[in-house]
Amino acid sequence: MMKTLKIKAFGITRDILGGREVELQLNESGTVGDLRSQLSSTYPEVLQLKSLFIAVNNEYADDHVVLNDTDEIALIPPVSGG
Amino acid sequence: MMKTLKIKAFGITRDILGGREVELQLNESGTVGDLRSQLSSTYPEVLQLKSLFIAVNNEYADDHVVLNDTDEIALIPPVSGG
Amino acid sequence: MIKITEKPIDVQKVIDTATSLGAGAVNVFIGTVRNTAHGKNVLWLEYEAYESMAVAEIRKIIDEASHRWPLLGWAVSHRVGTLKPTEVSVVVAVSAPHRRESFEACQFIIDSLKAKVPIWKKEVFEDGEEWVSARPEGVSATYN
Amino acid sequence: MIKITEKPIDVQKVIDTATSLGAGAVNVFIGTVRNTAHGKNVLWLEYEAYESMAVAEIRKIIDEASHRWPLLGWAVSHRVGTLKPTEVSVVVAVSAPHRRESFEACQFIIDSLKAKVPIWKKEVFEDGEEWVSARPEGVSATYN
Repeated sequence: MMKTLKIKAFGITRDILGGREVELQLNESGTVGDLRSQLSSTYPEVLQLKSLFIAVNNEYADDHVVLNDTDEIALIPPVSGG
Repeated sequence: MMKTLKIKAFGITRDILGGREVELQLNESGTVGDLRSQLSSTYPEVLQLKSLFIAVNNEYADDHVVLNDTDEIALIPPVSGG
Repeated sequence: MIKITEKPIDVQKVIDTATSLGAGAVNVFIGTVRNTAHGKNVLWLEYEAYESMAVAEIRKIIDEASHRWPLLGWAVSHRVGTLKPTEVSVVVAVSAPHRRESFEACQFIIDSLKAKVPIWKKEVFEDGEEWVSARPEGVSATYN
Repeated sequence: MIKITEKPIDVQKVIDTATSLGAGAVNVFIGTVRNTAHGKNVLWLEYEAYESMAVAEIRKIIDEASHRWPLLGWAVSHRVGTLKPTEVSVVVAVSAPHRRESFEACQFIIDSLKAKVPIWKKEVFEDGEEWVSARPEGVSATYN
Protein backbone atom coordinates (compact mmCIF):
# COMPACT_ATOMS: atom_id res chain seq x y z
CA MET A 1 0.00 0.00 0.00
CA MET A 2 1.19 3.48 -0.84
CA LYS A 3 0.23 6.68 0.94
CA THR A 4 -0.08 10.09 -0.69
CA LEU A 5 1.60 12.95 1.17
CA LYS A 6 1.05 16.64 0.61
CA ILE A 7 4.34 18.49 0.95
CA LYS A 8 4.52 22.24 1.52
CA ALA A 9 7.61 23.83 0.00
CA PHE A 10 9.04 27.17 1.09
CA GLY A 11 11.81 29.48 -0.06
CA ILE A 12 14.19 27.93 -2.56
CA THR A 13 12.47 24.52 -2.31
CA ARG A 14 9.34 26.08 -3.74
CA ASP A 15 11.37 27.08 -6.80
CA ILE A 16 13.02 23.62 -7.03
CA LEU A 17 9.77 21.67 -6.66
CA GLY A 18 7.92 24.13 -8.87
CA GLY A 19 5.09 24.85 -6.48
CA ARG A 20 3.95 25.82 -3.02
CA GLU A 21 2.55 22.31 -2.42
CA VAL A 22 3.31 19.02 -4.20
CA GLU A 23 2.07 15.46 -3.71
CA LEU A 24 4.42 12.51 -3.31
CA GLN A 25 3.75 8.76 -2.96
CA LEU A 26 5.51 6.87 -0.19
CA ASN A 27 5.27 3.30 1.21
CA GLU A 28 2.82 2.85 4.02
CA SER A 29 5.76 2.66 6.50
CA GLY A 30 7.57 5.62 4.91
CA THR A 31 9.52 7.92 7.22
CA VAL A 32 10.96 11.43 7.04
CA GLY A 33 14.22 9.81 5.91
CA ASP A 34 12.43 8.00 3.09
CA LEU A 35 10.83 11.24 2.00
CA ARG A 36 14.26 12.87 2.00
CA SER A 37 15.63 10.10 -0.27
CA GLN A 38 12.75 10.34 -2.67
CA LEU A 39 13.06 14.13 -2.86
CA SER A 40 16.78 13.82 -3.59
CA SER A 41 16.23 11.43 -6.48
CA THR A 42 13.24 13.29 -7.91
CA TYR A 43 14.70 16.79 -7.39
CA PRO A 44 18.52 16.40 -7.27
CA GLU A 45 18.89 20.17 -6.85
CA VAL A 46 17.89 19.79 -3.17
CA LEU A 47 21.26 18.07 -2.61
CA GLN A 48 22.95 21.42 -3.31
CA LEU A 49 21.26 23.11 -0.37
CA LYS A 50 23.28 23.96 2.73
CA SER A 51 20.68 22.05 4.76
CA LEU A 52 17.16 20.72 4.43
CA PHE A 53 14.96 20.12 7.44
CA ILE A 54 11.56 18.52 7.29
CA ALA A 55 8.81 19.72 9.60
CA VAL A 56 5.88 17.54 10.62
CA ASN A 57 2.90 19.29 12.16
CA ASN A 58 4.90 22.49 12.78
CA GLU A 59 7.83 20.74 14.50
CA TYR A 60 11.28 19.92 13.14
CA ALA A 61 11.22 16.10 12.68
CA ASP A 62 14.00 13.48 12.80
CA ASP A 63 14.53 11.08 9.89
CA HIS A 64 13.02 8.13 11.77
CA VAL A 65 9.58 9.72 12.22
CA VAL A 66 6.88 7.79 10.33
CA LEU A 67 4.68 10.00 8.16
CA ASN A 68 0.89 9.84 7.95
CA ASP A 69 -1.20 11.18 5.13
CA THR A 70 -2.95 13.46 7.63
CA ASP A 71 0.32 15.10 8.72
CA GLU A 72 1.17 18.64 7.72
CA ILE A 73 4.60 18.14 6.12
CA ALA A 74 6.88 21.00 5.08
CA LEU A 75 10.33 21.42 3.56
CA ILE A 76 12.52 23.86 5.48
CA PRO A 77 15.58 25.00 3.50
CA PRO A 78 18.15 27.19 5.34
CA VAL A 79 16.18 29.92 7.10
CA SER A 80 17.11 33.57 6.57
CA GLY A 81 14.60 35.65 8.50
CA GLY A 82 15.36 38.78 10.45
CA MET B 1 45.97 87.66 47.61
CA MET B 2 42.78 85.63 47.62
CA LYS B 3 40.68 84.69 44.64
CA THR B 4 36.90 84.33 44.63
CA LEU B 5 35.57 81.21 42.92
CA LYS B 6 32.00 80.57 41.85
CA ILE B 7 31.12 76.93 42.46
CA LYS B 8 28.17 75.23 40.78
CA ALA B 9 26.60 72.52 42.92
CA PHE B 10 24.45 69.71 41.53
CA GLY B 11 22.41 66.88 42.97
CA ILE B 12 22.99 66.20 46.64
CA THR B 13 25.77 68.84 46.83
CA ARG B 14 23.20 71.50 45.98
CA ASP B 15 21.26 70.43 49.08
CA ILE B 16 24.44 70.32 51.23
CA LEU B 17 25.75 73.70 50.09
CA GLY B 18 22.27 75.19 50.19
CA GLY B 19 22.25 76.55 46.65
CA ARG B 20 22.85 76.03 42.98
CA GLU B 21 25.91 78.29 43.05
CA VAL B 22 28.08 79.41 45.99
CA GLU B 23 31.18 81.58 46.22
CA LEU B 24 34.34 80.45 48.03
CA GLN B 25 37.63 82.25 48.72
CA LEU B 26 40.86 80.45 47.93
CA ASN B 27 44.58 81.41 47.92
CA GLU B 28 45.86 82.76 44.59
CA SER B 29 47.69 79.42 44.02
CA GLY B 30 44.71 77.34 45.17
CA THR B 31 44.11 74.02 43.40
CA VAL B 32 41.23 71.60 43.01
CA GLY B 33 42.69 69.73 46.01
CA ASP B 34 42.64 72.92 48.10
CA LEU B 35 39.03 73.52 47.12
CA ARG B 36 38.20 69.96 48.15
CA SER B 37 39.80 70.53 51.61
CA GLN B 38 37.97 73.79 52.13
CA LEU B 39 34.64 72.22 51.12
CA SER B 40 35.22 69.35 53.56
CA SER B 41 35.84 71.68 56.50
CA THR B 42 33.04 74.12 55.62
CA TYR B 43 30.48 71.42 54.67
CA PRO B 44 31.54 68.20 56.48
CA GLU B 45 28.55 66.38 55.02
CA VAL B 46 30.41 66.11 51.68
CA LEU B 47 32.74 63.62 53.37
CA GLN B 48 29.82 61.20 53.59
CA LEU B 49 29.41 61.07 49.82
CA LYS B 50 30.46 57.94 47.93
CA SER B 51 32.62 60.15 45.75
CA LEU B 52 33.01 63.81 44.81
CA PHE B 53 34.58 64.88 41.56
CA ILE B 54 35.29 68.46 40.64
CA ALA B 55 34.86 69.63 37.06
CA VAL B 56 36.71 72.60 35.60
CA ASN B 57 35.40 74.04 32.35
CA ASN B 58 33.25 70.95 31.69
CA GLU B 59 36.07 68.44 32.25
CA TYR B 60 36.76 66.20 35.24
CA ALA B 61 39.85 67.75 36.91
CA ASP B 62 42.67 66.24 39.02
CA ASP B 63 43.48 67.64 42.46
CA HIS B 64 46.67 69.35 41.23
CA VAL B 65 44.90 71.62 38.73
CA VAL B 66 45.23 75.32 39.70
CA LEU B 67 41.93 77.18 39.70
CA ASN B 68 41.31 80.58 38.14
CA ASP B 69 38.47 82.91 39.01
CA THR B 70 37.36 82.76 35.36
CA ASP B 71 37.01 78.95 35.44
CA GLU B 72 33.62 77.28 35.43
CA ILE B 73 33.88 75.05 38.48
CA ALA B 74 31.30 72.41 39.40
CA LEU B 75 30.82 69.78 42.11
CA ILE B 76 29.98 66.35 40.70
CA PRO B 77 28.61 63.98 43.37
CA PRO B 78 27.99 60.34 42.29
CA VAL B 79 26.09 60.46 39.01
CA SER B 80 22.84 58.54 38.62
CA GLY B 81 21.51 59.31 35.17
CA GLY B 82 19.82 56.86 32.83
CA MET C 1 2.61 39.50 21.02
CA ILE C 2 3.93 37.48 18.09
CA LYS C 3 3.00 38.82 14.70
CA ILE C 4 3.84 37.88 11.11
CA THR C 5 2.46 40.63 8.92
CA GLU C 6 2.42 41.95 5.35
CA LYS C 7 1.80 45.48 6.60
CA PRO C 8 4.57 47.92 7.61
CA ILE C 9 5.54 47.37 11.26
CA ASP C 10 4.59 50.11 13.72
CA VAL C 11 7.77 50.13 15.83
CA GLN C 12 6.30 52.28 18.61
CA LYS C 13 3.38 49.87 18.96
CA VAL C 14 5.73 46.90 19.34
CA ILE C 15 7.68 48.80 22.00
CA ASP C 16 4.49 49.77 23.84
CA THR C 17 3.31 46.15 23.82
CA ALA C 18 6.60 45.01 25.38
CA THR C 19 6.80 47.73 28.00
CA SER C 20 5.68 46.75 31.49
CA LEU C 21 4.86 49.00 34.43
CA GLY C 22 7.51 47.46 36.66
CA ALA C 23 10.25 47.55 34.05
CA GLY C 24 13.18 49.93 34.21
CA ALA C 25 14.75 48.81 30.95
CA VAL C 26 13.46 48.17 27.46
CA ASN C 27 15.70 46.89 24.69
CA VAL C 28 14.61 46.95 21.08
CA PHE C 29 16.21 45.42 18.00
CA ILE C 30 15.09 46.66 14.61
CA GLY C 31 16.21 44.88 11.47
CA THR C 32 16.11 46.95 8.30
CA VAL C 33 16.66 46.11 4.65
CA ARG C 34 20.15 47.10 3.51
CA ASN C 35 20.61 48.69 0.13
CA THR C 36 23.56 46.48 -0.85
CA ALA C 37 24.53 42.79 -0.61
CA HIS C 38 27.66 41.12 -2.03
CA GLY C 39 28.64 44.57 -3.33
CA LYS C 40 25.53 44.84 -5.52
CA ASN C 41 22.52 47.15 -5.24
CA VAL C 42 19.49 45.46 -3.73
CA LEU C 43 16.30 46.45 -5.55
CA TRP C 44 14.01 44.76 -3.05
CA LEU C 45 13.64 41.68 -0.85
CA GLU C 46 10.91 39.06 -0.86
CA TYR C 47 10.19 37.59 2.58
CA GLU C 48 8.07 34.53 3.09
CA ALA C 49 7.16 32.62 6.23
CA TYR C 50 5.73 29.23 7.11
CA GLU C 51 3.45 31.21 9.34
CA SER C 52 1.95 28.65 11.75
CA MET C 53 5.34 27.07 12.44
CA ALA C 54 7.12 30.44 12.60
CA VAL C 55 4.75 31.58 15.34
CA ALA C 56 5.24 28.27 17.21
CA GLU C 57 9.05 28.52 16.96
CA ILE C 58 9.09 32.15 18.11
CA ARG C 59 6.94 31.13 21.08
CA LYS C 60 9.48 28.45 22.04
CA ILE C 61 12.27 31.04 21.86
CA ILE C 62 10.31 33.46 24.05
CA ASP C 63 9.59 30.66 26.54
CA GLU C 64 13.30 29.88 26.78
CA ALA C 65 14.20 33.58 27.14
CA SER C 66 11.58 33.99 29.89
CA HIS C 67 13.15 31.03 31.65
CA ARG C 68 16.65 32.53 31.49
CA TRP C 69 15.90 36.20 32.18
CA PRO C 70 13.22 37.92 34.31
CA LEU C 71 11.28 39.32 31.37
CA LEU C 72 8.38 41.58 32.23
CA GLY C 73 7.13 42.05 28.69
CA TRP C 74 8.05 41.19 25.12
CA ALA C 75 6.86 41.53 21.54
CA VAL C 76 8.11 40.20 18.21
CA SER C 77 6.87 41.39 14.84
CA HIS C 78 8.19 40.10 11.49
CA ARG C 79 7.23 41.45 8.12
CA VAL C 80 6.67 39.31 5.01
CA GLY C 81 6.12 40.22 1.36
CA THR C 82 8.06 42.75 -0.70
CA LEU C 83 10.37 45.10 1.23
CA LYS C 84 12.45 47.95 -0.19
CA PRO C 85 15.78 49.11 1.30
CA THR C 86 15.38 50.99 4.65
CA GLU C 87 12.07 49.25 5.40
CA VAL C 88 11.77 47.46 8.74
CA SER C 89 11.77 43.65 8.45
CA VAL C 90 11.73 42.65 12.11
CA VAL C 91 11.30 44.22 15.54
CA VAL C 92 12.07 42.47 18.85
CA ALA C 93 11.33 44.36 22.07
CA VAL C 94 11.71 43.15 25.66
CA SER C 95 11.38 44.82 29.01
CA ALA C 96 13.08 43.75 32.24
CA PRO C 97 13.91 45.20 35.64
CA HIS C 98 17.53 45.99 34.65
CA ARG C 99 19.31 46.87 31.46
CA ARG C 100 21.78 43.99 31.22
CA GLU C 101 18.93 41.48 31.21
CA SER C 102 17.07 43.43 28.55
CA PHE C 103 20.13 43.48 26.25
CA GLU C 104 20.92 39.80 26.75
CA ALA C 105 17.34 38.59 26.28
CA CYS C 106 16.75 40.72 23.19
CA GLN C 107 19.96 39.52 21.55
CA PHE C 108 19.15 35.90 22.41
CA ILE C 109 15.72 36.23 20.80
CA ILE C 110 16.91 37.80 17.52
CA ASP C 111 19.89 35.39 17.29
CA SER C 112 17.58 32.40 17.82
CA LEU C 113 14.98 33.77 15.42
CA LYS C 114 17.57 34.07 12.67
CA ALA C 115 18.84 30.54 13.32
CA LYS C 116 15.62 28.59 13.77
CA VAL C 117 12.43 30.33 12.66
CA PRO C 118 11.08 29.25 9.23
CA ILE C 119 11.22 32.58 7.42
CA TRP C 120 13.12 33.11 4.18
CA LYS C 121 14.29 36.08 2.19
CA LYS C 122 15.21 36.42 -1.47
CA GLU C 123 17.40 39.32 -2.56
CA VAL C 124 16.44 40.80 -5.89
CA PHE C 125 19.22 42.54 -7.86
CA GLU C 126 19.23 44.15 -11.28
CA ASP C 127 20.83 41.04 -12.80
CA GLY C 128 19.15 38.26 -10.86
CA GLU C 129 17.89 37.05 -7.52
CA GLU C 130 19.04 34.81 -4.71
CA TRP C 131 17.53 33.00 -1.72
CA VAL C 132 19.80 34.17 1.10
CA SER C 133 22.11 31.50 2.62
CA ALA C 134 20.33 28.66 0.78
CA ARG C 135 23.43 27.19 -0.89
CA PRO C 136 27.01 26.73 0.30
CA GLU C 137 29.51 29.48 -0.57
CA GLY C 138 31.03 28.86 -3.98
CA VAL C 139 27.95 27.17 -5.45
CA SER C 140 26.51 29.53 -8.03
CA ALA C 141 23.48 30.95 -6.36
CA THR C 142 22.27 33.77 -8.55
CA TYR C 143 20.03 32.87 -11.45
CA ASN C 144 17.75 34.75 -13.76
CA MET D 1 21.94 64.01 18.04
CA ILE D 2 22.56 64.60 21.76
CA LYS D 3 19.64 66.08 23.61
CA ILE D 4 18.92 66.94 27.26
CA THR D 5 15.27 67.90 27.44
CA GLU D 6 12.47 68.70 29.87
CA LYS D 7 9.88 67.54 27.36
CA PRO D 8 8.71 63.94 26.98
CA ILE D 9 11.04 62.01 24.65
CA ASP D 10 9.66 61.02 21.26
CA VAL D 11 11.17 57.51 21.02
CA GLN D 12 10.34 57.06 17.34
CA LYS D 13 12.08 60.34 16.51
CA VAL D 14 15.26 59.24 18.33
CA ILE D 15 15.19 55.94 16.41
CA ASP D 16 14.64 57.73 13.10
CA THR D 17 17.58 60.06 13.81
CA ALA D 18 19.86 57.09 14.47
CA THR D 19 18.75 55.03 11.48
CA SER D 20 21.05 55.15 8.47
CA LEU D 21 20.32 54.06 4.91
CA GLY D 22 23.15 51.54 4.85
CA ALA D 23 22.34 50.01 8.22
CA GLY D 24 20.87 46.56 8.62
CA ALA D 25 20.57 46.74 12.41
CA VAL D 26 19.28 49.28 14.87
CA ASN D 27 19.49 48.75 18.63
CA VAL D 28 17.57 50.92 21.02
CA PHE D 29 17.74 51.13 24.80
CA ILE D 30 14.89 52.84 26.62
CA GLY D 31 15.16 53.59 30.32
CA THR D 32 11.87 54.02 32.12
CA VAL D 33 10.99 55.11 35.64
CA ARG D 34 10.22 52.10 37.86
CA ASN D 35 7.32 52.31 40.28
CA THR D 36 9.30 50.89 43.21
CA ALA D 37 12.77 51.29 44.74
CA HIS D 38 14.11 49.67 47.94
CA GLY D 39 10.67 48.04 48.26
CA LYS D 40 8.88 51.37 48.51
CA ASN D 41 6.48 53.06 46.10
CA VAL D 42 8.14 55.77 44.02
CA LEU D 43 5.88 58.81 43.67
CA TRP D 44 8.10 60.55 41.16
CA LEU D 45 11.74 61.18 40.25
CA GLU D 46 13.54 64.49 39.89
CA TYR D 47 16.29 64.45 37.26
CA GLU D 48 18.83 67.22 36.92
CA ALA D 49 21.80 67.62 34.58
CA TYR D 50 24.90 69.76 34.38
CA GLU D 51 23.85 70.27 30.81
CA SER D 52 26.92 71.66 29.05
CA MET D 53 29.19 69.05 30.61
CA ALA D 54 26.66 66.24 30.14
CA VAL D 55 26.53 66.94 26.41
CA ALA D 56 30.35 67.06 26.26
CA GLU D 57 30.67 63.74 28.14
CA ILE D 58 28.07 62.02 25.97
CA ARG D 59 29.95 63.24 22.90
CA LYS D 60 33.17 61.65 24.23
CA ILE D 61 31.33 58.36 24.78
CA ILE D 62 29.92 58.45 21.24
CA ASP D 63 33.38 59.21 19.85
CA GLU D 64 34.81 56.20 21.64
CA ALA D 65 31.94 53.98 20.51
CA SER D 66 32.40 55.15 16.90
CA HIS D 67 36.05 54.24 17.21
CA ARG D 68 35.27 50.73 18.47
CA TRP D 69 32.29 49.83 16.30
CA PRO D 70 31.33 50.77 12.72
CA LEU D 71 28.41 52.97 13.72
CA LEU D 72 26.34 54.38 10.89
CA GLY D 73 24.06 56.51 13.03
CA TRP D 74 23.31 57.27 16.66
CA ALA D 75 21.15 59.43 18.90
CA VAL D 76 20.96 59.97 22.67
CA SER D 77 18.16 61.78 24.42
CA HIS D 78 17.93 62.23 28.21
CA ARG D 79 15.02 63.75 30.04
CA VAL D 80 15.33 66.09 33.05
CA GLY D 81 12.73 67.48 35.45
CA THR D 82 9.92 65.61 37.17
CA LEU D 83 9.17 62.10 35.87
CA LYS D 84 6.40 59.77 36.99
CA PRO D 85 6.67 55.94 36.94
CA THR D 86 6.55 54.45 33.40
CA GLU D 87 7.83 57.69 31.83
CA VAL D 88 10.89 57.44 29.58
CA SER D 89 14.05 58.91 31.13
CA VAL D 90 16.62 58.05 28.47
CA VAL D 91 16.80 56.68 24.94
CA VAL D 92 19.97 55.50 23.21
CA ALA D 93 19.72 54.36 19.59
CA VAL D 94 22.50 53.21 17.26
CA SER D 95 22.56 51.74 13.79
CA ALA D 96 25.27 49.54 12.34
CA PRO D 97 25.74 47.13 9.45
CA HIS D 98 25.24 44.05 11.66
CA ARG D 99 23.28 43.27 14.77
CA ARG D 100 26.10 42.26 17.12
CA GLU D 101 27.79 45.64 16.66
CA SER D 102 24.52 47.46 17.29
CA PHE D 103 23.94 45.60 20.58
CA GLU D 104 27.52 46.05 21.80
CA ALA D 105 27.72 49.75 20.95
CA CYS D 106 24.33 50.57 22.46
CA GLN D 107 25.15 48.77 25.69
CA PHE D 108 28.56 50.48 25.87
CA ILE D 109 26.93 53.89 25.46
CA ILE D 110 24.26 53.42 28.13
CA ASP D 111 26.75 51.78 30.55
CA SER D 112 29.20 54.68 30.08
CA LEU D 113 26.43 57.26 30.35
CA LYS D 114 25.34 55.85 33.69
CA ALA D 115 28.93 55.79 34.97
CA LYS D 116 30.25 59.15 33.77
CA VAL D 117 27.69 61.67 32.60
CA PRO D 118 26.78 64.39 35.14
CA ILE D 119 23.09 63.71 35.52
CA TRP D 120 21.43 62.99 38.87
CA LYS D 121 18.14 61.59 40.00
CA LYS D 122 16.31 61.94 43.28
CA GLU D 123 13.67 59.38 44.21
CA VAL D 124 10.65 60.83 45.96
CA PHE D 125 8.70 58.47 48.27
CA GLU D 126 5.70 59.07 50.48
CA ASP D 127 7.97 59.33 53.54
CA GLY D 128 11.00 61.11 52.17
CA GLU D 129 13.40 61.47 49.27
CA GLU D 130 16.85 60.29 48.28
CA TRP D 131 19.55 61.22 45.76
CA VAL D 132 20.25 57.87 44.12
CA SER D 133 23.66 56.29 44.89
CA ALA D 134 24.97 59.48 46.52
CA ARG D 135 25.99 57.90 49.83
CA PRO D 136 27.54 54.53 50.69
CA GLU D 137 25.19 51.70 51.65
CA GLY D 138 24.43 51.78 55.35
CA VAL D 139 24.67 55.54 55.69
CA SER D 140 21.16 56.84 56.30
CA ALA D 141 20.21 58.40 53.04
CA THR D 142 16.53 59.23 53.29
CA TYR D 143 15.59 62.50 54.89
CA ASN D 144 12.50 64.65 54.98
